[in-house]
Amino acid sequence: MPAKPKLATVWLGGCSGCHMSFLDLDERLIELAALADVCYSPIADVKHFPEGVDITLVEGAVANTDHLRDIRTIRGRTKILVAFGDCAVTGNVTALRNLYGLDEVLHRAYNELSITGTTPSLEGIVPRLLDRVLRVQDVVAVDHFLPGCPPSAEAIYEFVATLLGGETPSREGRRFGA
Amino acid sequence: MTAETLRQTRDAELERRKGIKNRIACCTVAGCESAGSGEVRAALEREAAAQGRAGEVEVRGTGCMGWCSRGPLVRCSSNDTIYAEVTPADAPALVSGDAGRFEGRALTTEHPFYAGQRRLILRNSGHADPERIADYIAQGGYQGLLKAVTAMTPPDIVAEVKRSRLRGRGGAGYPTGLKWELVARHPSTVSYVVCNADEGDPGAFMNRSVLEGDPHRVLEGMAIAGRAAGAEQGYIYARGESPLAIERIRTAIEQARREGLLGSRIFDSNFQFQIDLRIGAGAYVCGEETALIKSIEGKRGQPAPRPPYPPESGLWGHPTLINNVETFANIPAIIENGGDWFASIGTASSPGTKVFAVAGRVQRTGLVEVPIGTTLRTILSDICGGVPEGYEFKAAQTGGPAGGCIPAPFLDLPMDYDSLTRIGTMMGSGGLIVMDTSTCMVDVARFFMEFCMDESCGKCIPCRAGTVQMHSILERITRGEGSEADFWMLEELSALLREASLCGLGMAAPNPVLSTMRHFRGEYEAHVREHHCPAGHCPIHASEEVHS
Amino acid sequence: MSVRTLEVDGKMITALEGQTIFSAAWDSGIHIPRLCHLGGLSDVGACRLCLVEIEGQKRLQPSCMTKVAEDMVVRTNTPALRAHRRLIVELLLAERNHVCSVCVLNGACELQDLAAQLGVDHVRLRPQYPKLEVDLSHDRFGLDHNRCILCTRCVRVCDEVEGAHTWDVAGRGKNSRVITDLGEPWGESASCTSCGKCVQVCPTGALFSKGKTVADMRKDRGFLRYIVTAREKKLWIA
Amino acid sequence: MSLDNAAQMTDPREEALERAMARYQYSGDALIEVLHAAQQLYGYLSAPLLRKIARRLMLPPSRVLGVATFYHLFRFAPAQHHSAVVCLGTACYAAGGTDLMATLRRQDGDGGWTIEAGRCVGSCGLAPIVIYDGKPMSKVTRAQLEARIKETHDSGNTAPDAGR
Repeated sequence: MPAKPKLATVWLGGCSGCHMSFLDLDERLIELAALADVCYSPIADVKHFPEGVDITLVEGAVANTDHLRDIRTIRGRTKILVAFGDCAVTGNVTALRNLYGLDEVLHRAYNELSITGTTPSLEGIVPRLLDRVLRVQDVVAVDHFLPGCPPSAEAIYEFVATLLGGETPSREGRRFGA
Repeated sequence: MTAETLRQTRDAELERRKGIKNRIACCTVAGCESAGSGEVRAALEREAAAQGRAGEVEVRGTGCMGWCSRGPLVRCSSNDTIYAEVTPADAPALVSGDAGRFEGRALTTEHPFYAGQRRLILRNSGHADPERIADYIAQGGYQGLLKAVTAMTPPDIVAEVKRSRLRGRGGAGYPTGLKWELVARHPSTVSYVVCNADEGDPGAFMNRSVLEGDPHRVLEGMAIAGRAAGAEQGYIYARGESPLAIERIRTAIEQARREGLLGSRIFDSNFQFQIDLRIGAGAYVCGEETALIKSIEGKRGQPAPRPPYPPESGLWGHPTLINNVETFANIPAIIENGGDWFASIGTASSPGTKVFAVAGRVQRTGLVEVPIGTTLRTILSDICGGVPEGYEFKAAQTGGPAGGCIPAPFLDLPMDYDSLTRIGTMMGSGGLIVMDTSTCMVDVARFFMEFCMDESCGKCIPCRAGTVQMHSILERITRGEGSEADFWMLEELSALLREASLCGLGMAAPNPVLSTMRHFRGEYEAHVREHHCPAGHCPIHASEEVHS
Repeated sequence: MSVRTLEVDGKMITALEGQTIFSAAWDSGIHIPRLCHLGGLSDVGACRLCLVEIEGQKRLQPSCMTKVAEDMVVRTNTPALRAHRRLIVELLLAERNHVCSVCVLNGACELQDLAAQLGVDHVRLRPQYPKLEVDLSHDRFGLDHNRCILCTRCVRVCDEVEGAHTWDVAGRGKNSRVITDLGEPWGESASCTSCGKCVQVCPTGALFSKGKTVADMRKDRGFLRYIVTAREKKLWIA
Repeated sequence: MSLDNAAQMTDPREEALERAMARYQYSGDALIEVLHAAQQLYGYLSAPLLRKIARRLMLPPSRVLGVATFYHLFRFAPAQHHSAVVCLGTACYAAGGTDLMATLRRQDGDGGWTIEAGRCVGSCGLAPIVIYDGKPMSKVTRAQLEARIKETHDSGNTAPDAGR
């Protein structure tokens, strides 16, 4: 019996809602586990993104320098890369700051609305935010798109099962937002 | 006015001129005005008085004499010579007839710039004062209208225009006679004649020069159209950016009304025709006929889907005959000399002459009128003196933002509607801009796309949002940040704009991109693959890893 | 009234003389996509989504403004038309800030529906991220320019049905914006009757009722047919 | 007495605008002509002016603003002391118009300038062209333009007569 395909999920600049929806698969997670080997995920305790991954679901937009580095590594180690959820596909809420620019948003958050009144400098401690939030497709090639905020558990199951079956998921009927 | 008074006016003016030894005509059109022709004219007038020759020397304004880059131009009738780069200091010599000081600045009709041209539209330039109706009449003006009103029926006029095979000079080249016939045959009792003088292509000033230099020719053409189409009201829609042209049209309309050449009972007939001026306010899209109609009606100049076409439903829903300035300017001579005469000039499928506004990297720039079908090489090398020393020809751009470029291998292409369309550009209204090897063709495409983006009316999505996207892709490429995917995205957007836009502006907006991609694909690839601008124009910096 | 027979997507259908291709096709169950057209309002042919191929015609024609003719052969759903429609939807999504997840009309938006129906699962074009205003000055309604697609349904319903002509479009090209009166805040508009028709006909979440939260709003256009039919047939005149 | 004086002190421009509207029989079709007239009289189209035109021509205010903002020649704020229009038609663009534009923008440190890009002014043979305070400058070089700007600054930055 050939080895099961390797499935990974990653979480970049997003709210983790797509992963919550993924967990909503409930007992179907067991069915999925029968079809694929979940080799890397924020919900599994794995430190490094492995080589030779068949399918990776990427939640979230590319918002900081760590995301930028990680998505390139992930792309290099993945056969089929899926932009998973609206933040990965469109930028969504994560990219709302592109309307104002990074400085304006930080100033509003830390100088106007916080009690400290200053923007903290955490150089070297947390990754630097990019000037503009990018969609995954702006940085690396994306093979499939699964929009939704979040995509429903049903949509995720059908999409992943189709990919695992070696088929191309249909594009019609996918929906941004609800 | 009657046939008799028209003749009398003409004879009186010719008689008056007999006493004048030298008629000095100063170009008073935009190009020479910028170069100071106003001061020259004033100096000439002063000098004529000072030398006591006011009776024998007459100083007048006149229309564009063509070689705008050497303006101000002044023509002396005594020796049929045009003097270039005239300054007020030249006035005494011009008035006294001392040609000695004009070494290298005296141009006769034998000069290659003039010898190679055939001037029908511009024939009065240098000869008539655009502000005097008597000058126009003395040159044979309003004879076409006289004939159309007194000796022809409306169907005769339409037949004559059809026989001439004149094609609309606004760009697309639709047969003028067919358009006239549609309006003339329409059963509606109310119809309109509209002159599209909203020439807005950057680098095009043919129509404006005609209006500034010979406005009565256009009025006469319109009145003949009114007679043919059964219309009693005409409108000239002029660009608000051309104050001089507006002034000249106003004056000409006023004069024609006073002389009874506009108004009721023209030439003692039942034909009546009025012309009113409408002034645009800075919207290129108003050159599109349905948008122009909206603008005359006092609305946002947004195009409407065609059909219905204006000959069926135009101004206030009535049949409307719309032609551009140069088309109307061709009409008087066609009526006077016959359609067959006109059809014998130019090529079989595109008869007549075309005025080109030549600009850019050639020795002589300005207005050039040649028979249609003259090769680009003849215009650029023989008439315009070729590309200056030290520069190398790369391409000529025609048709403005709706057109494309003609690269060196096509220099022997005849300049007619169909040949230009075949190689992916168009005649347009006559802008002809010469580019040398230091011009980047990707940047040229970006420049025209920016123009279309700024001028898009915003009504239909493909044009409003598509020009923005195409412009941003082209900008990325000129910054050296383009990708291979940008090529097919440009092509896909081009197809959408061409096929799905509501009006001609959106449909034609991709043309400069498609044309430069067709003839200069290598330049695009160099920007994208090698981050290098072969013309050395685009400031491409060492590419960063992420461009956000 | 006489009847015309024509072929649409290989199917013979009948239509009344004077009917548009769009309406005849819908009557026969062929649903051509659209955003600017709305039954009961005049047509402008601006969104270009309802373009169709007509045999013998070089150019694509807006089906909402093209009348049926005898023996006309129309194709409404060719691969080329589908490609154009997808790209038009992508252009709209990239033009302004349509963030479906935080929209009152999430789940009932015509633009969102259309993207799903046409298979637009992502936008290949760069989002423009224009900085646009949200006008909350009106007591009962809000205007979010981020979600406006400039279909001008609000302009037309206000002019043609309500008769107030509060709305119009100002600026041009990419700078076009819907405005009320002289561009003052909606709440200060002297001509607005607060009838709310504009809100109901708006295809997206650009015009909305205040107090609605994300995915909370649903629009009802039933009133249009009711008013327009009554007017046409003079039903309410004694 | 003061009341009578106030009545006599009506703005002559109002009368002129009224005449312009009367010339077109207060027809809504003449909106663009009336806007031209109003701008010529007042220099720009203020909100009260637009409201008045709307009322007199019996047009909805939104329609009047919609038309006025569609066309680039209409202004909605007073013009600055000095104006420069850099032609960016094809010939002028190719001859370095953008560079002249950048030069002007750099010099406009203190504001006080209306700097605009113009479409073709029809003098392509003399490219590049700058209309400086209403007067055309032809075959302009950056150095010439800088000298001209310096001249303007040195002369005390007063409002010029030309172009008004």
